[in-house]
Amino acid sequence: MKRKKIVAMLLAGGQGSRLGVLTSTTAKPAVPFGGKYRIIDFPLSNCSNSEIDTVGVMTQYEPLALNSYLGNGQPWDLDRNSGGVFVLPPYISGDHGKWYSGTANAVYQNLKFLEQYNPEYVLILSGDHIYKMDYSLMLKFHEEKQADATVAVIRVPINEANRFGIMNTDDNSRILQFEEKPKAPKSDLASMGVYIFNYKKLKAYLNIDAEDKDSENDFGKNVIPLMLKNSCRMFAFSFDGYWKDVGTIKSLYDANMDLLTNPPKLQLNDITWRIYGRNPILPPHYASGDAEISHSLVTEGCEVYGTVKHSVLFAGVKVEKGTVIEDSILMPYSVIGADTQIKKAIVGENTVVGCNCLIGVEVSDSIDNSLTGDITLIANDMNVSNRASIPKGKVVRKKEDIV
Amino acid sequence: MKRKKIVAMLLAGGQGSRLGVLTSTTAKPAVPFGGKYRIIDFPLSNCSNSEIDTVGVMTQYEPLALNSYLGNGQPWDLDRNSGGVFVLPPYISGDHGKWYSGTANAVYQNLKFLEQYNPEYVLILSGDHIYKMDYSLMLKFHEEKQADATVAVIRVPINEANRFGIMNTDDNSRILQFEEKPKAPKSDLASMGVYIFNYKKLKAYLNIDAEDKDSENDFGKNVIPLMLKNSCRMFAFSFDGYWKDVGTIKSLYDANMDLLTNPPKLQLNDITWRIYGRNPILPPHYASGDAEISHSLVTEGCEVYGTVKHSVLFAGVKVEKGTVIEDSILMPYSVIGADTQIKKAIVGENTVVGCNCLIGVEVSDSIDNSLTGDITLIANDMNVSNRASIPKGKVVRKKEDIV
Amino acid sequence: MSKDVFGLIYTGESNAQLRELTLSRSIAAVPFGGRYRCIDFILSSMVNSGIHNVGLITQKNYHSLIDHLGSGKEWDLNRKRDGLFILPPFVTKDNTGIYKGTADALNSCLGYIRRSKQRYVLLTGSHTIYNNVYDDMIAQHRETGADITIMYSIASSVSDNPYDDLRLKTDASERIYNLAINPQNQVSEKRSCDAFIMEKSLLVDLVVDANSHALYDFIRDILIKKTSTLKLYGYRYDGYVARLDSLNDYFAHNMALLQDNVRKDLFNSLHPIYTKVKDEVSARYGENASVSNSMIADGCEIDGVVQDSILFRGVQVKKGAVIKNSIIMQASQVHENSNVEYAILDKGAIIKGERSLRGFENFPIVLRKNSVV
Amino acid sequence: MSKDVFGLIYTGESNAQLRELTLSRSIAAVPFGGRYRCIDFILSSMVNSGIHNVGLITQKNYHSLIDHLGSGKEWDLNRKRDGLFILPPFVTKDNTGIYKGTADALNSCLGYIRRSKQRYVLLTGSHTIYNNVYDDMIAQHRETGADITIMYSIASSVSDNPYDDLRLKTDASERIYNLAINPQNQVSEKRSCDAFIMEKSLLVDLVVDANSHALYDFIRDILIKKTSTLKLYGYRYDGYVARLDSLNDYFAHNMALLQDNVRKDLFNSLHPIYTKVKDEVSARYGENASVSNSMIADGCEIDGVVQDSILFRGVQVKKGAVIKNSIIMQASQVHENSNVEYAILDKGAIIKGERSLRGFENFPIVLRKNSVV
Repeated sequence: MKRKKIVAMLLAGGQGSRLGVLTSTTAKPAVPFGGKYRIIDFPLSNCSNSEIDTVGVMTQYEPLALNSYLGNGQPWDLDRNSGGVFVLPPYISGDHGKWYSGTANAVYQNLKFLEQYNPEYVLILSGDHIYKMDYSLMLKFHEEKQADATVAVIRVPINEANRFGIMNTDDNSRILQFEEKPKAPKSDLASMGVYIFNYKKLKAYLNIDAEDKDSENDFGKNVIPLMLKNSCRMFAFSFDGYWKDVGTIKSLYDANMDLLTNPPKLQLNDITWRIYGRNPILPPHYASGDAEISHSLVTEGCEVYGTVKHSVLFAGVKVEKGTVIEDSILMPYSVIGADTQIKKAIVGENTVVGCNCLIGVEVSDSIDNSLTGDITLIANDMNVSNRASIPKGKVVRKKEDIV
Repeated sequence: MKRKKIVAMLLAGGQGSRLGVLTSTTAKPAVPFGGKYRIIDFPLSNCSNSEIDTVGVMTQYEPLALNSYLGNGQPWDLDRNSGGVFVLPPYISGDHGKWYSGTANAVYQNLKFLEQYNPEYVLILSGDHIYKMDYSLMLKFHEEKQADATVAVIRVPINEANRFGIMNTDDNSRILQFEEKPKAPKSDLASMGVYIFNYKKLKAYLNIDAEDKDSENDFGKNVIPLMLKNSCRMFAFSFDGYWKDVGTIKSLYDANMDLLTNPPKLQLNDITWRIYGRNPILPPHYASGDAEISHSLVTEGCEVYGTVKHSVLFAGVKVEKGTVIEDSILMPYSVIGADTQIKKAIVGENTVVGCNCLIGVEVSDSIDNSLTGDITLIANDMNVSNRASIPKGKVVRKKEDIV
Repeated sequence: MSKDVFGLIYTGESNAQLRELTLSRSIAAVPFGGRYRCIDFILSSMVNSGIHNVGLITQKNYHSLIDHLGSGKEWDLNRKRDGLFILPPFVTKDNTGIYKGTADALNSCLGYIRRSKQRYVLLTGSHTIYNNVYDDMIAQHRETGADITIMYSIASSVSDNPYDDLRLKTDASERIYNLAINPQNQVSEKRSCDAFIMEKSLLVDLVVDANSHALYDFIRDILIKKTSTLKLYGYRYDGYVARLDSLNDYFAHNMALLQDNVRKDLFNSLHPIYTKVKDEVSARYGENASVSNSMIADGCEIDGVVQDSILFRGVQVKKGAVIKNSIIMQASQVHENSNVEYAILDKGAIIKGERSLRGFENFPIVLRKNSVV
Repeated sequence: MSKDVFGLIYTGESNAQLRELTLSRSIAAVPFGGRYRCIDFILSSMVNSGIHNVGLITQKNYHSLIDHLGSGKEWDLNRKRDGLFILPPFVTKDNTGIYKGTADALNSCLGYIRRSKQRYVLLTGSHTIYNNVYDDMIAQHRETGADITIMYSIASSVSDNPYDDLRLKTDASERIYNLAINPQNQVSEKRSCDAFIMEKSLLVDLVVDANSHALYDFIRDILIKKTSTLKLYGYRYDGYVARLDSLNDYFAHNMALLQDNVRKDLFNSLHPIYTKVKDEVSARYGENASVSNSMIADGCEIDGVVQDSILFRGVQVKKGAVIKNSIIMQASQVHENSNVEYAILDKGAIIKGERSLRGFENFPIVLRKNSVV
């Protein structure tokens, strides 16, 4: 096998429980985002645009959907003769096998995969962030600093810093200290969960970590602190673009809405940094004589006969006459009947909403909206009957939830 | 997802323990065969040539090598927009996951994969047989018989029938009885381990089988007998070409030698039924002025300065001057030093044999040759020093085995 | 599945009738329907019928066609066995590379035709657009024992300037007893859709025979002359058929896509139309956007008014701009407060701010590629 | 990795010197070395240097070249961004499609050149074969600050009938102070390998300027005329270089592959030569086979005698047949008891039984494609 300079390992294992009903049959990275994409399209497109052509996607939860979504990697230009994109579930080695016990363990279990390419560097990514980043610049920084490991960091508001892994660095960007969710943060530089390691160093530390019975086998909690303790050369690479963790319903909603500002907080229409994805085979969308659409994203296969304001419509969505969609996200192939109102809601894939419904319009005190705030959420593959009313903040995940 | 008429599910899970040292780091289906191929190339090429474009490869043992060998499926023309070839290890569904407990369980655990394509028929294959078979003829037979299941059968010598699963059929090829390794076989029709099921029927019976705590979850032992018991319409499809189980060292050796008969028992140079594989990037082979080659298969990247008789040389093999190779199989990239004699041996991948060695020439009484008969076997990645002698029938799997 | 059929598409049609749109491209490569090229419809119809060996006979100006088709992967035709074969004219010292007619072109592709393993050939042109699955036609061809089956549709009107308008008269069994090309008066409502199925061996015989008699046109010199000696059958197709006889027809057939029934017929989700993927983002509507009865492709950015129009990928409509009854091709721009009506803007055309451009229903203005007004 | 370079290969070279071998193909598509076409070496050299945007300028007879290259997937050039671009002549009413020279050809590709995002361009022909990684040459080009760096090798002998034999005189720093094309007497041992690296912007300027002065040849009209005004440097390449100046050279360079050192240089396993995959089986030696000092490709079936020869894929040598000092191309057959010596059999040639065919070392017989003797 030809030696690779750098191989990316993408942690896509998460069951995404905080995304709740949207991930009941889909791994989190396969959740739709931004009208045409899935979350995983962002790190994969970043790899492709950064000239990284070998990506291992580590997953143990529902790999089938991911497997068939990624296919041969062609949409991301990752169908290379040597390299490409590989879904890596845990496997039996020798006589035994075990599930991934943590982020570091996932990579540890796939050292044989890495060994095939014998790379100089390994890039570790997570599958639930939305951002456009040129990893080749980070690699250049890593090489210039002659680092053992480089952690990408982004400035966060200091009052929110306690939610992140925070780096304390010297003037030369060398990391002095790493604190996971510190109570009194000493800096506003938060880890993005994007690491570059020298492969040999990584291998050595993963082996040490695997021996340690007390370790949670996590990069942030175990491997990076241990490397710091052992005085490895570790540097922080500052990123100042748009970056959003979309691990919660609220952040997923917000990140979609960020595309609608003028100019958008994240510019997707960027010929120098295309976001690739698997395109559905559908005609251009159609807006009827009665349609009113403004301040929205609409894509192929949509048919709009009603009103759409400040919303994101995914592929194949149908909005019937007399219906008003506002501040909402309609996932792929959802169908909204006539004379319905939907406000600040997320409607799941393939869900059918009947006529004369009120979604997210009425207010009810009995709603547990701890998961969603005031966002109303209807799961995938639901059927909402005519004249149903689903109050603001409600989560509809099964038939009985519809009143 | 577009509906498929037929999807193939290939059982490649075997650790291949009977193939011993050849599978220490390779799944059995990835063992080299026939000068240019791997065992799995045969069922995959059969699928491709039979116009079956969707193949699930079920494995739980060392999937990485298989994963990178199969890659995007392009060498087998299986890099289709819808469908293609997928490596399917066991995965966590909901809250739990478990390894494949048997052939039927492997398919049961991948019903979701099948459901994506919602096929009419499912073809079950094993990954350790060498044969060229047009599955579309079997499918046509299956449709004509309006069968629930069809089992491909081949005539075996009646005195060997007790080693196989034997079908007793009526004049109309309908299966009356299935006996696994019967002591007194009533017929010479042996199951090839190739089945076509109606998908709905298969789903129903896999669900029943999964509920049965006493089942070993095996097609031959459980599912097919149960279907027969319930009077399903099951037919035997006769195949009369070359077919060989290569699950043992001896049968693997014999199958390779079958290619050297005149005419070969299995014709690989068949433009209507190409066997596809991943080709190494190597120049044509070179035979020097001193070379003597006869009655052999030699392929790209080989360099022959010595004598090669009645042998199969895989890609990148080097045979130095003065050396005589007879009745042997030299696996990819093995290198044989000068003035060495090798007789009736299998030399593993990347193994280097020194000069003036005697391999499989001398006879020793202390050899345990239960695994190999009189075939001498040297594992992959070994280094045999100059002037070593490895007696007939010996298995060299670690350094200490070389005297 | 029609495994025993291969497709052969002739794209060398005379293309003067589409005026500026075919200056640097063949009809097959002319943009249609917001994100397609004409060829996509025939090619997808073949692929959706299970045909996966397709030869594409090109003449000149096939560069943009090759660009569009690439390795054929969007049509799943990038195969080791069979797949998509571009058959360009073979230019040597003795051969100018310009065909004298369809039969002459077929003659130069006999090598490909003979190598194809399928028994039947489906021969089509590229200037007729529909979304058909040929299974029924192939079944009928086998059942009737026809030598050649010609797909036709009911076309009551006669185009002003028809291109190869082949009219069929058939008896109750659909056997053809009369064929006429470009007749002065309408001899029949049954008009050929330029799709012919026959055994490959018959095609080879007919082409070789024609060539040896210095006859070069498949319709005029073979079909019409042999109407009585060959067993010709018609196959009636009732779906929507768009024939690009003239620029007005091109305009009208694009506009027809704004009707629900035409759109649903041509973009039937059971057998989709494939085209080159461009990874555009979603179309973006601004706060001032007002769009009605229009088809909008991805990558558009609209902050103006669009009515009764087709916008291809990546079109920009700035604030205050008004587009009516127009076809705006890929990456064109209409700037602030400009008006465009009854116009066809070819790729990359730019209408600067405060300008007005107005054609007429039966005389749409055409702006050439990359023009700036 | 040389990410900031794109490749541009001119394959329109006059090809009369290879006689029958180039009757229906360009030099780039001529078979070489048992399983390759000439183009494979330059293309693989580029790919192995990390170049993944390559334009291939074709003139006529490029059909077999397109067949061979396909979508470029064997070279890993089937990409969404960049990849392999076939640049055929653009035939319109005003343009015959025949280039007047290399600079004229480059002029017609300015669109592609301008669109390419890389800063440097590596311009090559297709009749010079080597297996180089251009990294050093690119590094030298950057270090010297040259306008154009020309790759050269030491070629002490002069070919009888040299094709574009460009000789360099360089000073100690490798700066070129004299250039001569096809000189009568050998002016220098340093002969150009037909590979030039420069900034893309310079190439564009030179080509536009040449064209506006009705000058059409890159070497004669640009390089030689501007030897003193441009900063030209030579880059010395010490690997094996096979220039296909004549049929004798073609024959000799194939035969040179039977030397271990030449073979190891041209097929260096650290940077392999890619070519079209054909899924042939292993070569099969029969009981009567006797092969010495020969290169044998897969798919061959040998039951006769082969000495000092190159056999391409799928060649059959029947019992009693004797082949010496010959090049036998794909799928050719030599039947029982026939003799072939000093011959080049093009693809699919058949020597029937009991025949004899003998050329001479400096006059190898050439059998055209599919000839039967």
